[in-house]
Amino acid sequence: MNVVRLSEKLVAKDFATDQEVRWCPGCGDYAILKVMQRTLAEIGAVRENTVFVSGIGCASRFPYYMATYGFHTIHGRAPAVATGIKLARPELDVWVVTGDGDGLSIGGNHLLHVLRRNVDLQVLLFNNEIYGLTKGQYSPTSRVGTRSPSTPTGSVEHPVSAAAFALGAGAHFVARSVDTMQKHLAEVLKRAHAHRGASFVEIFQNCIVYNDGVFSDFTEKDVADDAQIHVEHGRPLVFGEGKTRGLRLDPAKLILETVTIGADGVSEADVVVHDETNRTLATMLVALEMPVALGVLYCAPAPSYETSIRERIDEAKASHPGDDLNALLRRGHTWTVSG
Amino acid sequence: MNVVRLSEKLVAKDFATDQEVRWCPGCGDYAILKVMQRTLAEIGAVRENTVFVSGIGCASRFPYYMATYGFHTIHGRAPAVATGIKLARPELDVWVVTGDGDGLSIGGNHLLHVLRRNVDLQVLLFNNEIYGLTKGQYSPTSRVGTRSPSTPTGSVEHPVSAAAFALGAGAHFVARSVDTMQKHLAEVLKRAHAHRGASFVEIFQNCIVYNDGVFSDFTEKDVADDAQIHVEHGRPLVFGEGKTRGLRLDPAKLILETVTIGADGVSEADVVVHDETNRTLATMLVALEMPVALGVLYCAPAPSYETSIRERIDEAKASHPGDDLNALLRRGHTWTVSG
Amino acid sequence: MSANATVDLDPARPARQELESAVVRFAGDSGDGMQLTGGQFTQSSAMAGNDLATFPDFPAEIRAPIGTTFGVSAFQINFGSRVIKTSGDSVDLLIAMNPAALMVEIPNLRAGGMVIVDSGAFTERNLHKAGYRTNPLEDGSLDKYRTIPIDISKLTLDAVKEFGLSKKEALRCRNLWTLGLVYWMYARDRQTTIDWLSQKFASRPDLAGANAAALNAGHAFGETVEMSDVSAGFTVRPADIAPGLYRAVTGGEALAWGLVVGADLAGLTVMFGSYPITPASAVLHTLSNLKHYGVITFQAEDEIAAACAAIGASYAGSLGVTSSSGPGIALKGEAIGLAVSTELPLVVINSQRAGPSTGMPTKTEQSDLHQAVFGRNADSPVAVVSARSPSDCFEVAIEAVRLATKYMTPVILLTDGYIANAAEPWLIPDVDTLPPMPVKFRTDAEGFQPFLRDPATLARPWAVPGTPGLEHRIGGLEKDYDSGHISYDPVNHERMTQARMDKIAGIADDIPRQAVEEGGERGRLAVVGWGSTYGPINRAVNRLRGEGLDVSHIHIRHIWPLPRNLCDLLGGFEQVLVPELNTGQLLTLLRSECLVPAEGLNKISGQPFKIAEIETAIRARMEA
Amino acid sequence: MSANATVDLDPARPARQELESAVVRFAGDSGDGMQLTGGQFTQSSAMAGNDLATFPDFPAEIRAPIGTTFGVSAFQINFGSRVIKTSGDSVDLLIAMNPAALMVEIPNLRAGGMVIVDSGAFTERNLHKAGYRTNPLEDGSLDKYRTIPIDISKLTLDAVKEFGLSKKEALRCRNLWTLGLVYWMYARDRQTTIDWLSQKFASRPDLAGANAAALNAGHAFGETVEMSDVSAGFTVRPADIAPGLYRAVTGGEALAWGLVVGADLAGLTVMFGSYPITPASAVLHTLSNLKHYGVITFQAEDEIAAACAAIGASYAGSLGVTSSSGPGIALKGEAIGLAVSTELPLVVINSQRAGPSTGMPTKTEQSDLHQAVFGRNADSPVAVVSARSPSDCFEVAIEAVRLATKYMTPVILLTDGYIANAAEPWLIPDVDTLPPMPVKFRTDAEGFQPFLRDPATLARPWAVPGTPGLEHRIGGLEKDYDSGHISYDPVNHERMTQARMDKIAGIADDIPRQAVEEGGERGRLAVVGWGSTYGPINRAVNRLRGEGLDVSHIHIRHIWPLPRNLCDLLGGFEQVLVPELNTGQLLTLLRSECLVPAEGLNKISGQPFKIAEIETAIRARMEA
Ligand SMILES: Cc1ncc(C[n+]2csc(CCOP(=O)(O)OP(=O)(O)O)c2C)c(N)n1
Ligand SMILES: Cc1ncc(C[n+]2csc(CCOP(=O)(O)OP(=O)(O)O)c2C)c(N)n1
Ligand code: SF4
Ligand code: SF4
Ligand SMILES: [Mg+2]
Ligand SMILES: [Mg+2]
Repeated sequence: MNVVRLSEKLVAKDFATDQEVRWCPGCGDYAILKVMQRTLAEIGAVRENTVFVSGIGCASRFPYYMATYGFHTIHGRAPAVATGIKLARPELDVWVVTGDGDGLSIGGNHLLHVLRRNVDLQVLLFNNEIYGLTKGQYSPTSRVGTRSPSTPTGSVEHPVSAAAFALGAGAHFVARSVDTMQKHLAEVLKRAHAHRGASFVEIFQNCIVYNDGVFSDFTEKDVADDAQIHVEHGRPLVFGEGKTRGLRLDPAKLILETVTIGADGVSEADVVVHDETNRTLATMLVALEMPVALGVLYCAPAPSYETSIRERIDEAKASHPGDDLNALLRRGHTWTVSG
Repeated sequence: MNVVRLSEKLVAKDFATDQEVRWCPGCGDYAILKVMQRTLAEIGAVRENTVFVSGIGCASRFPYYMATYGFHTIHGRAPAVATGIKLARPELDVWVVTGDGDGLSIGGNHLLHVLRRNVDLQVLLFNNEIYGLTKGQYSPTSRVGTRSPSTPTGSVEHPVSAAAFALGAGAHFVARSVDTMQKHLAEVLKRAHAHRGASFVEIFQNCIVYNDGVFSDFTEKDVADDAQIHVEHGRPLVFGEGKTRGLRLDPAKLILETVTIGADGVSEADVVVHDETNRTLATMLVALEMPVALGVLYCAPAPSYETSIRERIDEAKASHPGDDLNALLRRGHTWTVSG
Repeated sequence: MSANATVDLDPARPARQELESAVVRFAGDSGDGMQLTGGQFTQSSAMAGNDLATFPDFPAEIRAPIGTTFGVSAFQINFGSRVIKTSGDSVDLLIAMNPAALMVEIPNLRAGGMVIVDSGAFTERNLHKAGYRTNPLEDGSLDKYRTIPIDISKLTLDAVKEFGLSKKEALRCRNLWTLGLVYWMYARDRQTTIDWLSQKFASRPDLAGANAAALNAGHAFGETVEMSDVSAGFTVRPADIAPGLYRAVTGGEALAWGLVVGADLAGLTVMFGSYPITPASAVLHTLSNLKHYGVITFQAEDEIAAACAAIGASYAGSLGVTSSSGPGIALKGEAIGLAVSTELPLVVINSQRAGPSTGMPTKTEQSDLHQAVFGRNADSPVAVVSARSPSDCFEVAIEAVRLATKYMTPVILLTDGYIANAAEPWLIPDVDTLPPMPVKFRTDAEGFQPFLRDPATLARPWAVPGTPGLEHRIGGLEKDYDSGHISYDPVNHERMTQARMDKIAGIADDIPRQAVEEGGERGRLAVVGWGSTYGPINRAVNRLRGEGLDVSHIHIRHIWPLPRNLCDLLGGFEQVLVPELNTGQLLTLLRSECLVPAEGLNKISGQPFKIAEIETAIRARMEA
Repeated sequence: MSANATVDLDPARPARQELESAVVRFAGDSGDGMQLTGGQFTQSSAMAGNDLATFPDFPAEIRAPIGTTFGVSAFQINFGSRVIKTSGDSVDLLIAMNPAALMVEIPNLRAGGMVIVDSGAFTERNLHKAGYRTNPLEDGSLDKYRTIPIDISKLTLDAVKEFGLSKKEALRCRNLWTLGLVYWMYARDRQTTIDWLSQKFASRPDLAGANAAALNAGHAFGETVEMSDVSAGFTVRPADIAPGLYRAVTGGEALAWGLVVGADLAGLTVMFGSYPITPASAVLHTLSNLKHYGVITFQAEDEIAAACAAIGASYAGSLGVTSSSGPGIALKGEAIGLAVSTELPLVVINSQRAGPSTGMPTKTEQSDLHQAVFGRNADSPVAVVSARSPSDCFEVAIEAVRLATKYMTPVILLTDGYIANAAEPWLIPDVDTLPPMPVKFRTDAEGFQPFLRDPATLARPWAVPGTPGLEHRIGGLEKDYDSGHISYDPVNHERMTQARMDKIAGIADDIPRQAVEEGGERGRLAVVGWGSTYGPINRAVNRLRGEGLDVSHIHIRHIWPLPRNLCDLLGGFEQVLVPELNTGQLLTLLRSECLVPAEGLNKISGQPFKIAEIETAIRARMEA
């Protein structure tokens, strides 16, 4: 624990613990940790009111390195534990850290329900498309053909898209970023934090040991410009060097097609303007294989679960003034036996 | 069991067992059972090769009434048991029957993965928006405000849409029908059966005891025409009396809007033609609140899981001709100790 | 009296016959309102000052087709002027509203017992549905009972005619007619029921009136149309019970209230995470109505999430409670292990039902004791307590809260389907006189380490998020004894494992010594029970002691750890008999802990013990 | 010899010293290739005809930062000319490739033992990372050991210079240099390793060459630069072991192969449903490579799905197998109950690890016995078997298949992290000589009822979908004994519960009588073990019997039901001592089943027993 309390504004390192970080050297998790510590400082987070909850996996070691409250729970169940925390203490700021195995394999159901219920949490899914901690088996997000100790001749399963799943589950906030994109990731985390309700953030994270370079086709510097589109609400969906490429709706096929502005009579007006409140648009962005859509793909706030529950409780209290426990036991039919 | 075997073509009642059906009188499950028995006869199903697998719930009693093989498993796990059956015996025709609680509450994760993996099963989710068997608690599909023994002042949770969830999970076949629409349901079941891979069918089913009439706003005879749209691949999305109403794409809002053909300059050409292979269209259809889209909303076949697995096994066998078990134990480094 | 007995109009009315106790069972179709009827009769018996115990017996199906045997719903009440501890071995008076009810329930009627049937419901069709080939009212098959066929259907229709109801609605008043008759038989007051009717049917005065009319008509029938078998009816005097304010309470209610009161005594609010399952849902339903006490109920997506949310809530400083039945508890095992490892308070309620697997959800059993004590991976000790009766659930719930919060541990509370649904009169305690047991959250950062233990209880401090300066991380990996950091150190693991064991074992010093319920502290035979077998064991021992047999009854509330003196106590008996509704689970504990050659008396039929079954077993051992 | 011992060039080379056995432990950074090195040394020892046992000791982290204590990876081998049953209590020769390895491993070295360190790795920075304040090679702290510092780094760089590798790559050959030296010390042949290198680095001949050169250089160093402590090195003669074809096998492999062979003997194919978890994944990985034997491996979304898929596969006529470790087995409890209720064959493998909860995943423990025997809701008996050593896993897996298919029941097979990863030489059986145990599926519709039992085994028929005329429905609700239909009948439930119990209890007649491993059938003390404690118990008893103590070793394979004669056997001893790597779980069974005052010897440190620990405990009891 951290007995030293600072009166001045906290800085990134105030959110670091004295525990030695035990990820593999070069693991993408380090970069995410750094951004998180800085982001908390920047948003003025209060250490004692901040809780990190995780399941099991390399990613789920995250809480040990944050000088806040932390709960490293069991595999797949962090959303459920976090829901309990939030119901008990809505004023706490709760972050859930999970992996593609933790969150989408064993924990898929809890993820579904926490998103559907819209519990006010930030759920960060570190997607490295592999089970890191158990030494490299393929995961539900692994691409077809992934060779791993449990699929020596290559996996055959269709992977799940984390963001498509979240949208299908009824999530009200869906965003994506990349471990190494420090600025972008920080912005996404801030938006997730600002959103009241369940915020789902998929972070593409490189597992240097078991799945090195699996995202390099869109994360490597030399391809990033053309392989990524950074969406922003109200701005046209453009990308590429000089932002000369864009996404246009093909109304017949109902897909977003890539066009070059200025070529073939395409003008900027043809390019779709990002509307983060539009679920269909988000669905199409998520379905894009190239470029990969990053940023806040969807954000359509709705009442959060714990708020609604608290309202019910307050209403009930208001409508039963002065009820004490003796009244509870005496409600309904009673009779007296005289001595 | 059924010792009598018929040499002629089986009829609906050949698929009925001698067990007394124990749903509440008037329950929608009876209607579905009737359609299923008839449909199996019509598609020429072979009793011994047909297996019904279910979880727990009123709906999950289904297998007891089908004169085929049947497995009434545990709550939420039918998809997993069915996956094992299919892996062991791909030639069996396996139907999974589940409820909104069984399939989307406790069993949501298995549903996700069975759909994603595309195991060749027909998954029928009887959605009555309530927990029937446990006497009427609200379920994950219950609308906000549902009063039930566990939500006496009304539920606050956002319901999940079964079909949207299935699409988000990566299902390759998603359809919808209604318990009382005997013909429509039969057609949908036949399509589901014909599809190789996981076929997901949501059947709106009336629970007369705990949630009576919850679907009547679109299932009652007098409103059905205007409140339902029956989609058919390659046909325009029209509905209403005389099919004078239709769905048009609003390319700005990316939604399907209801228009009246002939009014306001709308012609049939403006109406979207259903393309069941288009996932975005399916997503938009599922999102429609009124009219409710019924029929095969999405069907885009892909290799089924057990087929791919079997292929891998066959390949492995072909590439290791003549390997016997003694060879297995002797593979790698061995040495001889002489006496 | 023969099966053809009919009404006898002899005007020479003898005095009411006095009974020490009586067992009445109301049985009819699910739709016949038998549970309500039984409930009303219970209230009137309570008002009459009787001691009593009840047991509702629902069908497994939600709503079976009318007239079928599997749709029969029954309600049994045992009431008397003496202490009543069970709902009764066999029935003195059976009410059978239709042939199916007669078919299913007649085996429960004692030979010579009385059965009132609605002869109007004994139609061809109904007889056939119930599986009768011939009419039992006519074929002599009821000869060994005193059968009173009355055309209740017709008499009810006559009685409610003036209210202009449909025939279907009118026939729905049959239960009130019958209740009226039974009220007359036991000289009960009708007023409470009439008041209840006018409240229940406030918006349908015609129904209120019709039902009251039916009630009165049934009563009048008894009064005027004297039945030879009933003579002038019976009286059951008030029992000698402690004075005070009483209510009827089911186990489900008492448990829910005990949790709320226990939490309040601890200064906490309840966060109850659950997933519906028979017969545990009653607790969820009761608590869902207690939002005005700050109770949060969370109907989770499954049992695992329910347990995990409760753990999260405890971590955040609420009283986390989770509840289920056997199959659901099986799913919670891994999560309970997390609470063991992180040493967080957690109350886990198991309303046991017949298994294995889905089993017989509506039937009772005591077969989850092994699961409670042993059913987790690794050495993960928890405290286990059990409730013996509906009202006992209240006390046991408070005890569970006390142990969970004082020792920072999961506590498993075992109850069962019988207790959950059965009702008994309860002397309502004054909550203000219950001893407070306030929780002290850690707030002092000085010297704080999350797993440094209290030297007395071995409990770790409860440091709740939101407390400045105590930020720390916990989890399911092994922790260093001193710093609480992750540790793979072998010696430390041994020390922590031992500390977790010792903490639970130490609870034995903080619970009452095992007392003997009935009989001496040494002797020829100790009958050792736990949970819902309390009533039949106690009655059996009591009766046989009355006959002079040297037998004692010991009933265990704290299953784990066992009371310190238990093994010594058992050592003082020549024989130990352990009746259980399972194949011998407490037996395993007693034999392995005390090395006593205890023997089991096991019943695994989904039904509570009958007093006679236990008597027989005791006699057999006393004669041997 | 002092810590400052250095190489002694005295040319008067004495003869090699003969040893009966030796324990060598290779320790270094995770990236230093210690597991490979140990594996090669194991092979060469096996080739030299020694009996042996090994134990790899991985760090918990995937890849910890270089030079840290928590990143140390070790491999221990015990080899000898006598029978070897454990990987050795304490180490005779320790290889420490860096300061962290020395720091972590030195406690394992016996006083007077030898430690070879790469002095080139003892830089300021590395010393600091390992937590040394002063250099242990210089501060005298190693005085009680025979320390041999060699600048292996430099000598390796020299040896591989000609291959033009980067410095990083060149330094990666340090382990081979070291192996060469150790080969020289124990007079081992290098050829197999050289062959292996050229195969492994087929695509990088430079690496193959460099490694071989390092190996040879290390060997030459031993040969030429004579070390005073080693004199002329050691020899360990071949052990007197049964002739035949041998291989080294780990528990994980042997288990996987046993399943495939067992299924084959039963005429079935394996459908293995699992979800990765340490230390159980080895079985999944091994089986995933056996597709050409028709093995299907299904990596499910979680443990519940894995178990359920295995149940589905068994239902459909495959051998359903599921595998996990404690926390995962906890999740499977409800599904196992379904297999109990539907009476389907199912093999459940538990590779136990230290708990509770996540615990210490990479450390071994035997603490899931309670969970295996008792850890389900209701009375749901299953068979439980356990493996005592890596190669024993093969036989036990076949036994599990036999019981599961013959009795239509889940069988839980307990192994542990130690056995899963440890290797031992194995006399490879001839599969063709193993007794077949073919399954007969039911095909005859005449008289078929799905739960009508075989009178001898009480097993129900296995009627597989696809079989005409046998269409039927099964499930987790209680079934009628005769018809198999759903039944809520009380008497039937009691009968079915009893039948399920009797079926499992009856297995006791179909397993070998409990034998005594060492010592007499009666006597002063029986040491009763199960699972991986076999080696140390056996060695301890063996040694003390050598000293004339009246002690016997009994080792239990069949945990449930226990062998018929076990209680009688234990009754013949004055004292019973039960060593377990838990707080006393077999102990519960023995005490409750046999009412013997057995005592536990418990170690819960995540480490196997040392022989000496058991010896001490035995002596204490013999002296008392
Ligand atoms: C109940 C249970 N099952 C399995 C495991 C083993 N396990 C730990 S982490 C993990 C998967 C990790 O993958 P992911 O969530 O993608 O995290 P990463 O390590 O890749 O960050 C598994 C299978 C466990 N700890 N508990
Ligand atoms: C592990 C477990 N948890 C809970 C239950 C209790 N349970 C049985 S069915 C059911 C929900 C049924 O709802 P649904 O799936 O919608 O089916 P319906 O009865 O409405 O057809 C529940 C909670 C159970 N049998 N097993
Ligand atoms: S295994 Fe992969 S994800 Fe895990 S710490 Fe190492 S690099 Fe990171
Ligand atoms: S409770 Fe509802 S769903 Fe269940 S059988 Fe009755 S009507 Fe049907
Ligand atoms: Mg991962
Ligand atoms: Mg439902």
